[in-house]
Amino acid sequence: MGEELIVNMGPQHPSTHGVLYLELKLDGEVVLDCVPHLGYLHRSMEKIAENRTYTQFIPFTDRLDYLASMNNNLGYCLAVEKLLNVEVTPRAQYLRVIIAELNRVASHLVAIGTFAQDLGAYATPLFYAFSDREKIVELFDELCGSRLTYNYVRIGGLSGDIPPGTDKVIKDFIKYEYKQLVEYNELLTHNVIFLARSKNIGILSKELAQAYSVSGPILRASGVRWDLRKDEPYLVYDKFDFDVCVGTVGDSWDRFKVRLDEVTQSLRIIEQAIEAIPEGNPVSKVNRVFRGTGESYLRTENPRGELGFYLVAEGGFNPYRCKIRSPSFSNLSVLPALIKGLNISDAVCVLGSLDIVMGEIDR
Amino acid sequence: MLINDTQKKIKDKFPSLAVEIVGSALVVPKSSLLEVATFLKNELSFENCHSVTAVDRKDKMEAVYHLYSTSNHIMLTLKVILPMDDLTVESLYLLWPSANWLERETFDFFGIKFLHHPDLRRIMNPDEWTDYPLRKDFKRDDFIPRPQSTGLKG
Amino acid sequence: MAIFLYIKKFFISVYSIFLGFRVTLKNMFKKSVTLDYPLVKQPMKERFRGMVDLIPPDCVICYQCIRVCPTAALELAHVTKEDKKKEITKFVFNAEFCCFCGLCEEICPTDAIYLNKMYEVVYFDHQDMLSIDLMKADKYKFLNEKNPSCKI
Amino acid sequence: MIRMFLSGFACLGFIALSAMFLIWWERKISAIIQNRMGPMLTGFHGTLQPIADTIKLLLKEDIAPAGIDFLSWWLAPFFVTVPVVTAFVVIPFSSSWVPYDLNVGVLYICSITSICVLGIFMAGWGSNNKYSLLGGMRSAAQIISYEVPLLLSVLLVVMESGTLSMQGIVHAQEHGWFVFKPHLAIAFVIYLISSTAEVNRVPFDIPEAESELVAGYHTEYTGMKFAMFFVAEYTNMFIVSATAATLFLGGWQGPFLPGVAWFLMKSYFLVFFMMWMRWTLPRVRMDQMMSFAWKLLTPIALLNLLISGWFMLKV
Repeated sequence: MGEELIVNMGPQHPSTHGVLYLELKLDGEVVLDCVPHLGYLHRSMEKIAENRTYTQFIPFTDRLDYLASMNNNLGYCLAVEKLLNVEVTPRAQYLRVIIAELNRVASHLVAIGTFAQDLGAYATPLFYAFSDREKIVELFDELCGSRLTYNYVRIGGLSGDIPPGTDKVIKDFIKYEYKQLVEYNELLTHNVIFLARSKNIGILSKELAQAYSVSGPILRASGVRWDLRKDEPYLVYDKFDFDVCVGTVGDSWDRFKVRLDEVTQSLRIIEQAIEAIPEGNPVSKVNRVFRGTGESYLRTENPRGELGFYLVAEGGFNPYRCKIRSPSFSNLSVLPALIKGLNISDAVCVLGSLDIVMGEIDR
Repeated sequence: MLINDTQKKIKDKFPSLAVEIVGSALVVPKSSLLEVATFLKNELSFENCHSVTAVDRKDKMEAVYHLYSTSNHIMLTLKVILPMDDLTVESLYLLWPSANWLERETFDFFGIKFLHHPDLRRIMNPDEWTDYPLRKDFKRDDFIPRPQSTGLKG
Repeated sequence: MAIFLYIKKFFISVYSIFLGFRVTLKNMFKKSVTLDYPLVKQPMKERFRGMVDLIPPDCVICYQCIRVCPTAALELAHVTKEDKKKEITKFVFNAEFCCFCGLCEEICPTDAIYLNKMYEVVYFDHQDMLSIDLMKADKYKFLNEKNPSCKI
Repeated sequence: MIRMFLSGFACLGFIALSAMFLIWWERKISAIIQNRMGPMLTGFHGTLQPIADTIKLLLKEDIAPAGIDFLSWWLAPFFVTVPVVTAFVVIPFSSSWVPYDLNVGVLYICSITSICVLGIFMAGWGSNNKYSLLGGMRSAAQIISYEVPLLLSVLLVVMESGTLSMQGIVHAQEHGWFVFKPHLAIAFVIYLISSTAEVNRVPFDIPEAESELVAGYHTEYTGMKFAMFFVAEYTNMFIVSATAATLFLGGWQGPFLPGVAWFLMKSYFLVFFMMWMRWTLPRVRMDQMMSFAWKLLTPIALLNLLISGWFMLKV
């Protein structure tokens, strides 16, 4: 009826989670078309990888999905280990599971907080989530000396053993977090405004999710029972008892709920892992030299989905080619299909529920 | 192994095709990529196109597809070898919508033209740029592969 | 019947909002989790990775740190004297390139190079960050004076 | 004449102080709800922070974006601020402290505060910014639809007290605040909800909707013009709370303490409630908010009016 309005949402916009630029075509407030423009955070990580040794690239993987650096480190190191057949001690494997799950909790907490923020719950859930995440970040600070870019996992192990007393800190945190989760449920999950805003908004059907190769909590929210930790266990995930959380409809609320449930499951995994850590030496020295030939593609279950590293080696100290298959990239590609015909407020809600990290999309 | 089964199935379906295994990947001739991919998707239930990328081997270009079958738990690496003077390959967008952005990305960085792609623009780099940065022969005056500090001897 | 369901839904909605208010009310009486930052500072952790620092006498000039640095933030040069003893002529740290990954600290065979606990790194002049002479003892004096709490 | 000037100055001083206090208070409340500390550095627990903010805003460059509709862009902050300030004319601070007790006080306050929407829409239109335009449009739709339940609930008070004068309404509550009567309690809740929407506060803050429209209608304003919007918002908050306190909570009436103290306590408690609401609830969507106004609040208010009117006639 009316004139079409083209709104440039981003690259600087409070709820585009970084530097995403969406070109929205609006009719009044209804989104008719959406064209995402990427590349504002592009650093050409893949080219960097070709010019660094295997070990030197680990700090760069921190900067991909900066909310889940441990998982990126882990994914990359596992891919290199698969490529070059490097052995890892059992203790290192257990510790890797613990840190990966802790970081998953931290990352999901940020996702929950920012999603609530996108729905207009001014900062309060965000701050609660961040103060919980802070405890994990402090713990990681203790482990590896950094709060965001951890650079903790090494090819063949970890950069250092956990300091004594860490297991008690983790146990305390788990107890605390279970209590906090009740609070999130009271504040958000069943709040009538929250439900009205996120229920049945941006429904991602099973078929669409698979066609767009969406992964992680978003895929599971669409009702696909698929979790790499369960279906193709890497590390020692097959030794733990946990559930794969799935949604029913695939709307924004389901995606939120799946994340919230996954926090519980991650805490369960950590609880089990911390009881079963074997003795041994998890440390892998930096001055080990790696070289080899071949190629490997390895996927790990990141908080945001399946992170894949495709490494090609041709005998040098550097990878010949390193392709990073980032989960958020595929997850974002479904956005235009999801928000067509929705209100601009709902578009923000859907974008928030996809939980993208631009560092990973632009690489 | 699993990849051999897949090869055998493809062989049975298309007896005239030269489908070979190189390393852990299945190499398909460029001309028949679309048929093979359709077969893989519809009959061998590879529902997921995980990543599309390319590897620059200096004398040739490899387009690499990672396909995944959720029901059979098989990861298949499909490769198409392209000569450097003819970097065109059929787009798989209609089979897997996820290939849309992934192919755009590959085009952006390697310059492989995907035929019949609905929207083949650069995705990360500026539209007006003409270089393809992930090629091995990429050269620019202001591009330093690795910043060199003086005194570096190794 | 529908009207009863509607009324029930209405009361559930009101209750859910009340629950939210209860959570925020509870949190009003909790202790603050943040610190009064510039006045109160948190001690840094044992393994914290701050600015790159060097103990010059311990350095054996093996060039390992230079080689492992992913961003080439370190610069080292030396001369060999007549008695085959090496002497550093230049050991410069570029804080702008550094990504604080701590690989140099890990690889150093004598623990000569390490990352200190300094985190409030502010320079008035950009040029000062580009070449910090690691051989000088008072290279971070300026920062220390500014932030007495993060003394090493 | 002199009395008018004096009361005018007193009101202006009060507005400035109150807005500053509210800005500080909002920060502090958000901080304690979120387990933070809030402003701590300027003055005791950051009490001087609003003054520092004001100085900062005064010193800022006044940027006029290209392609604006200059007149409406320039006038908009005044159209938002002036009605809010003039609304103070009929606010009874105590039995004698009222700038001018109009005999149509309630009508006056309801009509004058709804001029604000004009300013907001002018700001949205004049800014030559699509976000501002969307914010302005949303605001117009919102405020006009929430006016209806608001007025219907106020009407009940007028019916109960039989006067339109603010002082008269306070005097009518000598034997018990209106909020304790069941039909007026419903009216009070409706008034609170719709006045929250009137002043664009969460959960009805869709005209500014930070996460959607950046800052809505005041995206393009800087410096003192922005500060005027800010002051208007907080003063408006005080106005609706003061009106609610007068209409439903017995105004300045209360034992022991002087009237002003009671009045301010009641008003600021309502302001606190609004702030608490802001830091707890998510934002509703445009269409949900409209349907809430037209399909729930207005029918309830109408029914309430109808039934209690019937009772009043009968008794």
